Amino acid sequence: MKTDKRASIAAHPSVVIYLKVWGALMVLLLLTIGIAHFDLGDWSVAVALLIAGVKALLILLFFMHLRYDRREVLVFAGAAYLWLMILIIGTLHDYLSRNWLPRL
Amino acid sequence: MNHSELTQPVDLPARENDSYLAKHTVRSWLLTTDHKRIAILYLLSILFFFLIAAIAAAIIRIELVTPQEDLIGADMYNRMFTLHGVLMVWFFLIPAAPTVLGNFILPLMLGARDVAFPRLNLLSWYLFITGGMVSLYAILVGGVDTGWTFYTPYSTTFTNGHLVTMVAGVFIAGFSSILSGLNFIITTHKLRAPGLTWFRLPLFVWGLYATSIILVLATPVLAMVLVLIAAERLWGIGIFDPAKGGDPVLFQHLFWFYSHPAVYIMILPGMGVVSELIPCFARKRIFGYKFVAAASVAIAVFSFLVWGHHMFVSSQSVYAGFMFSILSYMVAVPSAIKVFNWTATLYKGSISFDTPMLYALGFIGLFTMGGLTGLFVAAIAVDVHVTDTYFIVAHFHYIMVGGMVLGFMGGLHFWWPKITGRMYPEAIGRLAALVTFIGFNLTFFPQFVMGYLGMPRRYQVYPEEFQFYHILSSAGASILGVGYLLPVIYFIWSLKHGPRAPDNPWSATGLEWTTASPPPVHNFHQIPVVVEEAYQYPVPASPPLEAALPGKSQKGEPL
Amino acid sequence: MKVEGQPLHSHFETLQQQENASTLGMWVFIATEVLFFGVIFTAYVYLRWEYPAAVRAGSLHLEIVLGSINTAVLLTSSFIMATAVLMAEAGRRRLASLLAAITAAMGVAFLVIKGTEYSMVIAHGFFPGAGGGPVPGREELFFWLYFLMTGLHALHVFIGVGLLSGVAFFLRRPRGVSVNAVRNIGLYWHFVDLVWVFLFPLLYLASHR
Amino acid sequence: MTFPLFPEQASLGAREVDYVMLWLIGISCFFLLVTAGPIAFFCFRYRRGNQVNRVHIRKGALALEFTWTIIPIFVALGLFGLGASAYFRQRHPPEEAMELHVVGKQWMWKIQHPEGKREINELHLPEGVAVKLLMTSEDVIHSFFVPSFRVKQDVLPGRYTTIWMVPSKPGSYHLFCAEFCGTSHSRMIGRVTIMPRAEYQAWLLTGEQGESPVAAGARLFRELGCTGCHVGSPAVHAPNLNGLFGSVVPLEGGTTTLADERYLRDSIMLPNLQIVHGYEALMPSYQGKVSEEELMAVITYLKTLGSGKRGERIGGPGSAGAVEAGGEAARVQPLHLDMRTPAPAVVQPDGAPAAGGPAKGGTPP
Repeated sequence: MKTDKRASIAAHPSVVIYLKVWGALMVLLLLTIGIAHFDLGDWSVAVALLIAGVKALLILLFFMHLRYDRREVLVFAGAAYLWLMILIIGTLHDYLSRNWLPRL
Repeated sequence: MNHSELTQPVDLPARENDSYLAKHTVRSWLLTTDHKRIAILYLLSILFFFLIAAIAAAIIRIELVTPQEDLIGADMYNRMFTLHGVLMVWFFLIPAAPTVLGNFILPLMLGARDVAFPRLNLLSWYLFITGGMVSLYAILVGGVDTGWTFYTPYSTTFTNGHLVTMVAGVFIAGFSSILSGLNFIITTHKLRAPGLTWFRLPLFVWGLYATSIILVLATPVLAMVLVLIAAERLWGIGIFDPAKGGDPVLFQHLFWFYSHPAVYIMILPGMGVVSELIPCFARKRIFGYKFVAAASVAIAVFSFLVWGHHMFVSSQSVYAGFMFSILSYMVAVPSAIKVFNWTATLYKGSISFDTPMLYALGFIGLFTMGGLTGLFVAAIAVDVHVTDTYFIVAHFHYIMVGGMVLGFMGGLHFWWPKITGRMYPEAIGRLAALVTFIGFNLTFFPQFVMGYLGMPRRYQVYPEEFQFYHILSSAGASILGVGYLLPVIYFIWSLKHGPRAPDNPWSATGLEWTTASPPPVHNFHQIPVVVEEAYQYPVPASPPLEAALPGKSQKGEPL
Repeated sequence: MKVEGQPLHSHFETLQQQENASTLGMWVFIATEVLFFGVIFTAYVYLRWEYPAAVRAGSLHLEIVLGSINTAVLLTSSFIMATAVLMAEAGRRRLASLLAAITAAMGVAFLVIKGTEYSMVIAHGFFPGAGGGPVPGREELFFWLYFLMTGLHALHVFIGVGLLSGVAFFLRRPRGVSVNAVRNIGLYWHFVDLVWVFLFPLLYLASHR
Repeated sequence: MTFPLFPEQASLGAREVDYVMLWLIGISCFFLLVTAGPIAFFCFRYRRGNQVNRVHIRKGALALEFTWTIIPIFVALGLFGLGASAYFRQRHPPEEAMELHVVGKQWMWKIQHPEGKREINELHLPEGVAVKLLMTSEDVIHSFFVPSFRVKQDVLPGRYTTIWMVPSKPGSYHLFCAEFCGTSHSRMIGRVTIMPRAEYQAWLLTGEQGESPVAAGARLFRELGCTGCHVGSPAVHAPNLNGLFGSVVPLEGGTTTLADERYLRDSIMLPNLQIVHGYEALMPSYQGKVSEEELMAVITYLKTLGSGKRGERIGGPGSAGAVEAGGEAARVQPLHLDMRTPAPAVVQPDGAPAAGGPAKGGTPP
């Protein structure tokens, strides 16, 4: 049978780490709501998604054990979001470039 | 079966009652978690759907013999080609190779006792059958007349067919694909025999692994798009309705994001089978193993970037057209690499033309034709002229029938002794292969010519000048029909009267040939240990030794 | 070879191999869920690109306060679930069962808040089919997307609550549910929370207040 | 009974597509030769039982693998270049092409000439004159396909798509609908007849004379009450429409958009969608009061408004003077025949729009 070299039990999270992560998430939540009160024009979307991305990374790495699991799990998780980007960018780049044609 | 019976090794391999086919109670079939029985359940169900879709194809071909409408009405014609499309794509082409050959052979090739999640495997079959029955119900109560692509706004607001029921059927069957894909990925990662590293895996396993990546990552998008169509048709949400701010092209983007990778789901297992057959019947190690394996995965990944080439004329922007055209050309390169490597494998081999080898050679010929016409339709200027014409119909039939069906038939013949423990009749097998090859070419080559002349797709009434090509095509279709029927007949015949198959009738390499045929319920009495590369066909030393080989291929003893 | 609370299926050689397989399988399932939600996010990106005004106008009508509370509830429930998985792995099944029950309760709280939010939005007359907003269709399309996205998410929360209450119940019985299953349901719950982390800013905070 | 391999080349563009097609056929035959040839030879020579030297020392084949990866990549890029350049020329109609209006409706094509003549499922074109078709659909997606012109373009509801061609060979050719559009999809066909120019002028005069789109547009402009606000009345504060088409319009909220057919259509049907900077949302919507043909007629009339200089807006308070469009559309001589060199009217793509913020709307390709 295939031996699993890096047993995932060794580096194991503790409740304290989880508490810190939870605190960070709460702070980021307040930040998201706070930022929404300023009109950053087009940048408001980018900032909101950036903060959401940071929150997502925190959840993925700590709560979902990605930081302690074997590398292949990391690849599987990463692949999902990469394919989501392919779908969104592939569709959006068509709508983006529709106006680049010179006027008829 | 409880655990105690499994753990201590079974000492004497009693041949008869040990085979997985021994028990024949209904419960043992319908509640089985044995990957081999589930493969057979899938084989029977996809043949059922293939039969219905083939009848629809026959009706279409008969109707098209005459330029005017005589056999069936316009609406019935539209429902016929929709039925042919939906059933063939979702209930034969996509499930066939992974769930029948994949389910049966993958655990055997990996040296595992079963797939990673056996109960999930059975659930996958039940989802497939439920989805099939719902779609069949939709067809019986009136069917759908939108084509298998369900383009909006026709499918959401103008059609009067039973779209929502059909969409529900395909939605359920989609989850069957997801579960199979998930099962195969985890099995390949976790259940390999000791010593079986990634680069010692047979290429069929690589093909299945690449297919599973697409199955798992593309099918959810289809599921959600179908939900959106049903929602738009039932509640008029307007995401695809231009009057309410939606965009029909958005539907085409989301639909083709799934449907182009889906055509690679159909072809990759076929390529895997051919990568098994060529070395076995040429008695020679595969040429460029790493390149062929990497090409499979490269195709799987690249296939997600090219969907826009289905939409060159759908008011997609010019620059998006350029982007998708370049990427479509790049996705053709790995397929070319595979074909070159198969060709190089034949060099200095000792080739015997058994039925599986005929299907493999037919696959290479017809798949190359299909792939090359893919280059035609990736050039935007030519695609603008030929899209939605019979050129496209011929292109994708060359890939689907010429590629996938020939690959599937080759695999079925190659592993039939392992699946049933019986040999199929060799002579009539070769005849069927030739009949299929001839019938196929006569059916679909005229459609290339007719397509470039401008014969549009999905036309029941057409101008007279195309009638000659349609008659050729319909004649070819009848020959192709015979080519399909022959194997069904002699496979059933071989179940009773076929000679008993030895463990390794083709003296092929691969773990599946090291166990009995038909294999015992738990595949291996002891899990085999792999020590060498795949395809260890001995290098023929010198001509005199060749003379010792009996001419015919029916060798009993391993080489 | 049965480990306490962890039956070894016939075809796996070691327990470790079986656990890794099920974790990997769960991650593949999560990948399919990401793409399943991805389609609706693509539709949202399309609408935001084509008609930003309609999205901004629509977003103003949503209850930002309730949305924020819901986000906090889900994030906290995610933290508690992570701790529950930790306790189950450490063998303290009763504590894990309690924490799982709390997580399920917070899931129910989320659904209740979501229900009140739906009723308030509908009371203001901004539900699909009402044809509200200056431009017929565009803003209504935003509300369709809002209801589809949050509805699909609520369905997943509802399934999560069912699973969690099952886990809480069976953790009490000695061989009820394997640690592996608890870990997988934990992964599922974190994923559901992850989707909401993206949903909240895109829908509720689309325009500055 | 002749068996043509290619349909007739009835337009200048057809020759280019056939040129690309011949290249593709050539390269495909080469690749077929390179694979099927060796396979047939190996199968014959190395068939089992044939006494032949099979000693084969397995040496590294990296060089071979490398060659048959790089060569297909370069061939592919070459083919892409061929196809894309012909396509790019196909999507750039000259400025002064004769504009016809095509409306696809479930199972018929309604075509209107600039001189006003209307046809159903029939299209008469003068030989040698660049023709641009402005197309929209009333219900589902259709696709305007003329095999002899090698031209096809989906026709979408709620949007304008265009194709252009230079008919070169008099005769009668097929017109098909190529996108499945319902029960009688296969009956939505027609004839394209190309006539020498003199004969075309004579044909225009026969039969009932329809009202030309520009005249019909002017009439509707008055009847629908547009003149009430837009023709300089002090009472109502409405944007001036002279020279609007082709200019860049500043919108509420700082973004700008290109005033093309889609913008004009959206402004008439959904006025509150994009409010011009400095104006209130007073305009009533004409959704359902105007048919597709009438809408096209009004838009054609609006295009003729203005002092004939493109890209320059006169008047209109608060528009801070004319916002210079991306590139001045140079004048072009009227009847441009040679497809090889695209009409100088081809303007570099606007790239980033004049002012900040995403330019939306804009002309479909």
